[in-house]
Amino acid sequence: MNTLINGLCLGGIYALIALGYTMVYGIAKMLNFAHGDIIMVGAYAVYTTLALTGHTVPAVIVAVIVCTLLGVLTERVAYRPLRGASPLAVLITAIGVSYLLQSVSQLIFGAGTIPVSIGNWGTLELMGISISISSLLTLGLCVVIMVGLSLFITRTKAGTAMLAVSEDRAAASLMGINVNGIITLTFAIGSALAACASVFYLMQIPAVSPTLGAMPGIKAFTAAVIGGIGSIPGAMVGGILLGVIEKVCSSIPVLAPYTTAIEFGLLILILMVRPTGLMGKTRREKV
Amino acid sequence: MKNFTRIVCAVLALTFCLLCATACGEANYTANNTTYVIGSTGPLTGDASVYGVAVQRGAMLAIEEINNAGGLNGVLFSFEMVDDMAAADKAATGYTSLFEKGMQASIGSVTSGSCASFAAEAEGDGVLFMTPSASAENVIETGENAFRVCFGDAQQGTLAADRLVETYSKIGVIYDTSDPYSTGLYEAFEAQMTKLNKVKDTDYFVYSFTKETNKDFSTQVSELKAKGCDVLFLPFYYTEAALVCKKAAQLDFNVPVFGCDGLDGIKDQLDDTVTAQVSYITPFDVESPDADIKAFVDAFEKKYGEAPNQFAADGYDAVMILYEAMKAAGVNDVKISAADLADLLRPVLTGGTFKYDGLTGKGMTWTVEGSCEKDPQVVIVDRD
Amino acid sequence: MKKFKLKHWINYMILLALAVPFSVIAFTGTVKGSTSLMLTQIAYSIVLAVSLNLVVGFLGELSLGHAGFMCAGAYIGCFTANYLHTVIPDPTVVLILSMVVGGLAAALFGFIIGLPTLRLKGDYLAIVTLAFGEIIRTVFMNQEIFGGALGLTTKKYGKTLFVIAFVMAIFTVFVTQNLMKSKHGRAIQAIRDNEIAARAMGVNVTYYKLAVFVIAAFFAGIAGVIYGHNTTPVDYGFFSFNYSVEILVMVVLGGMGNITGSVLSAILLTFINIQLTTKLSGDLAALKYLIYALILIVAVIWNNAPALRKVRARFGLQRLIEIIVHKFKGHRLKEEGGMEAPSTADWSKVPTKIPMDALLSTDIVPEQSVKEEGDKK
Amino acid sequence: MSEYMLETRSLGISFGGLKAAQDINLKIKKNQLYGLIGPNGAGKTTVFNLLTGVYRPTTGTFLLDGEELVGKTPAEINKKGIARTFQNIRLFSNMSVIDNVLVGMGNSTKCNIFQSIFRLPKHFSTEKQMRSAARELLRVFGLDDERRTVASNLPYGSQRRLEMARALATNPKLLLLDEPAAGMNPQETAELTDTIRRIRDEFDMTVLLIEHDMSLVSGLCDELTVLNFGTTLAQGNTEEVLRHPDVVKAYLGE
Repeated sequence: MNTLINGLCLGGIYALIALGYTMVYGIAKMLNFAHGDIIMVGAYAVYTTLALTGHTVPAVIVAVIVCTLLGVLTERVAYRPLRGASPLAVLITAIGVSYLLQSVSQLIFGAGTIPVSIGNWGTLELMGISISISSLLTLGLCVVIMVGLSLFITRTKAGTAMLAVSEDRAAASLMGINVNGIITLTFAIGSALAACASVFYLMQIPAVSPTLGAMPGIKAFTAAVIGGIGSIPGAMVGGILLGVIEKVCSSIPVLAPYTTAIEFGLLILILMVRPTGLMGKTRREKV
Repeated sequence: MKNFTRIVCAVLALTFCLLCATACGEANYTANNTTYVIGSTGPLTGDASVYGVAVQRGAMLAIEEINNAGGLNGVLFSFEMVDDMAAADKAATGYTSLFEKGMQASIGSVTSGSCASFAAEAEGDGVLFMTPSASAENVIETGENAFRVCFGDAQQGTLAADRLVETYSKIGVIYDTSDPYSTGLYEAFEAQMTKLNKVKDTDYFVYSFTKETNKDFSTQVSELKAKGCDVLFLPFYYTEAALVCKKAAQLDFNVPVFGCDGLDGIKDQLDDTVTAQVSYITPFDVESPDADIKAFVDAFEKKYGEAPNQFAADGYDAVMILYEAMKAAGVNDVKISAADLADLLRPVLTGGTFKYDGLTGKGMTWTVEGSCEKDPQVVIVDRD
Repeated sequence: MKKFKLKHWINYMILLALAVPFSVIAFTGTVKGSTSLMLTQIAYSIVLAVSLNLVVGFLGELSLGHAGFMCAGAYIGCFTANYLHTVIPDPTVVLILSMVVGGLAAALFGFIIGLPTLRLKGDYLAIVTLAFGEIIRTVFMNQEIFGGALGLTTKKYGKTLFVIAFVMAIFTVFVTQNLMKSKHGRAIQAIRDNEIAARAMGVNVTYYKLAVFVIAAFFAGIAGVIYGHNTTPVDYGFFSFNYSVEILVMVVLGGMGNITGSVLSAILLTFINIQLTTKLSGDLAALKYLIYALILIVAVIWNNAPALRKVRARFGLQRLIEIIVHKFKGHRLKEEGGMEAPSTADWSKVPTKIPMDALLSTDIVPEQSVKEEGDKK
Repeated sequence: MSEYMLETRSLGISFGGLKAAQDINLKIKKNQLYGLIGPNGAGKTTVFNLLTGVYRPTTGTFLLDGEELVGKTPAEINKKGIARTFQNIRLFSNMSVIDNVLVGMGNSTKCNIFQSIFRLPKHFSTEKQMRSAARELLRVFGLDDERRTVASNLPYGSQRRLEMARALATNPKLLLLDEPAAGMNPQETAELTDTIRRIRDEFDMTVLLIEHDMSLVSGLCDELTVLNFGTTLAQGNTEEVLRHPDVVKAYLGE
């Protein structure tokens, strides 16, 4: 039961990150490999603001602003020139951006792990199991953000424009939708989600280092692919599934050393059965 | 096209000659030495950099002290350290560059994995090294010139088991299956627990993680809490251990935490949310009343502005041991080759008469295998 | 007698230029330990880069798990070598046998990983290769017989290892180059350029995709065995995703589908890497990854950005080489346009349609082309 | 030897509920130039995709020279003797013109991967043979001078011709041309008509083509099939079909 809650909590974080991957993929048709590193930058922003002000709220705000700007900036500088080029070229550039962010952070903050003191609100005893409040908070806020995002996409004008762009970019631009603007907006929202994820991440794991984003990034990427990249409910399901599996594996001593292998094995298995993930749409190339 | 081909050939030929010129090096790299050169590799970047930097600082302090006292028969010492990021292949590259810079004796590598690689290289050239902190058993097994200052993993793991069963009845253990240091400690611990007739899953409970899952310890901690453990044994490095402590505090699981020398440095990583008692095995006590240690701590704080940890003391000791051994062997040639120096030092170190009283233990002697025999000066450091 | 063609021989010339003088030194006198280490690293980097280029540059599938194949080769090959040392006294024979075993073991993994490539493409395939790479090294790390967390202790070959490593590098170039300049190579490149058309032209896509993965993995495995004889212990941490990216950087810098480029960039990057490792210390080491990152971003944008097509045609490396060659040939330079030669690093899908066609097409509207139109706006 | 080079028997496919093509019955004799026409979305390219194995038919079957080919992969069908061009040109755009043709020739020669890698004599003999055949073919299409140009740098008309040359390189019995005149001006179209005739005569080929340009179709084809909404509207002699009231209605509206 504890394991399940821990898994849900981690899964919630993965799902938030995976949402960023999946939105960008759905709309810009590219894998933003550097998404995990935006979380890392967010975490450093939280750390720096906390060190300067000592309060959590400005830290969160600064993190969201920094990440959003960074997301938009990378899109402008690195990805927009490649719009229309081979998707693999874009993927390789994204890997480059990921390395760039990591090495720049290392040059600024050093390679070491820096502890961050953020929120410990104790535990809640419930039916014999103790759950930390921050886990509950993480889980609750993740759900709220996801619901909010779904509403945004289905109920607002910008949201429907996003859907239109992801359906058919050419048609959308003919309908007078500013495609580049929508893509920038997507990057902004994805990066803001990453900033939220970085705050939740720090609540669970209170330390920052330049490689902080790499593993959660790859895991969330895996989650997004498992759920079917481009699908928002898919990202949520994938993230939570992966989080629970990771925690179940590490609670079983025999499987613990193979945790990563099992998660990736699951990914391969799902892709073999359903090449576009659990909830992905199949796209056929027209001949 | 012919012309073009010719030009390309000419350019290639030119590169030939240039490369040849740089590659021709005679084996005697120490011929130009004006000081005795001691070399080392260690992680100066990355997660283990605290240890590398500490060893570097301790060693530098020792060199300074030796040189201030006039060196060896008037010849000064110098110290070179290359960053290996705790990776085996970089340690090998680092070793060769040091060797070619005229390194005569070495304090090896800081971490176990790279020191194994370092040792394999050093063995080929007959370089003697005295590693301050590479505690894995295979490090000193490579050859007759490999020595170390610290206790081996086996010694520490066994000691931890003995200590813990004295006071606690249900021990929770977490270890890193992908790290040689951590698995070495755990295996020794497990062996000793078996010897003490303790049963896994009733007297002690074990969970593990890997390099890829070394951030979120919620499962391990909550499982151990559910099992009702009264102590946590964390045989790994302090960055991860700090995360375990914080997670335990978050889950209101404030049992004492016990670890080995890898926990040295944890103080800076903890904040006031952690109320549990944290203690670890270390042969070096900053607050010891011992005069030598006091002098070292003062000098270190003066120079670097912070208190030394065990690795700094190990690094200091390692250099000092080499110095004392060279003095005892009567070394008197600044251009002595590394292999010749090793042949002089080895009999001294293993001869039985050479004893060294250091910061990390009194009356150190070395076995032929290279492990250090010293009074088990074990200190349990409680966090303030 | 056929005309001597520089571009057929240039790769061998580069490799021999590097290997021969040092081999002479190594066998007659003493070669510096650092030189020998560096040459070995250069040689296996070449093997890795050229074999990855086979997958990425020629087949056009992004593989992020090349270090995983290397890992399989290193563990299995060196494990075999450790056993063989007790039976066969000659280390060279042991090395060669273990390279064969390691290569074949890696090729087997290549076959297994090649299977999903038949169903997956692009981004999905990239993530699967990444996942496979991670799985391989995790599984090997957890095996007690391979030394567990301590890594597999191996016997170092000695300072002349680089000679054999270079022989393998030459062999890799030989195989890759000959394969690509044959009907099989054309089929592989056809799959990259247009898989549907390739199928329609009777190309057995399944067979070639598997063949490419198997061959590339085989060489990565050999590189792994060389690595294992150069560095002990074989540590699973080395074969991480980061190393796969390092190899990818070599391929991207050298140019996709350009063997000479891969060879040269492998030499250059390995050299720089070693210099940086021994010269830079502390957090400046991050500069290395900063440089890698900039290479990746700049090289890819330069070669692929649709907006830069004209600039490329005018100032690109290919154009530069043409100018030089033409100068020597004494020919007048052809005017502008249509100057991008077949094996360029240009990898983009050059739109083959004029807009008219999209407007006139009458059946199902070709989705892709319309999108490309949209993108340009 | 069958009476018909290509025979389809109530061939059809549906995607979900949509019947993209149904009950298609083509009977094409050897050496015939046969046209397949119809308004947008009539299912013409779908028929090509069925015949080349891109889609698997849900109903019916088709025979090439009396041999049933349903269920085979595109590569296998190509080896059996059906080659095609594409409506939206699909050249191997980064490869040279001659390499494009050589890819097409690959499957008719026998030289395995090891013979190529280790440059055994077999490799050289097949390469030589393939190259001379490819040059021959390029000459027919007037592309020999441009054989080293990268395919994507060819002018549009040449790209269309290269697609045909590449398809012919696979040594087919039946050639499927998908809108060969799309995007061409009247003069180019006239040349194309000529080329297609020459293909039929010089290569002893049967040709099935999709086309919109009525002048091309009426000048070239002996027989036509008109599709509308996936079903056959009319079939038979070109002149009769073009005068068929349903066809006129489908094209010009009421």
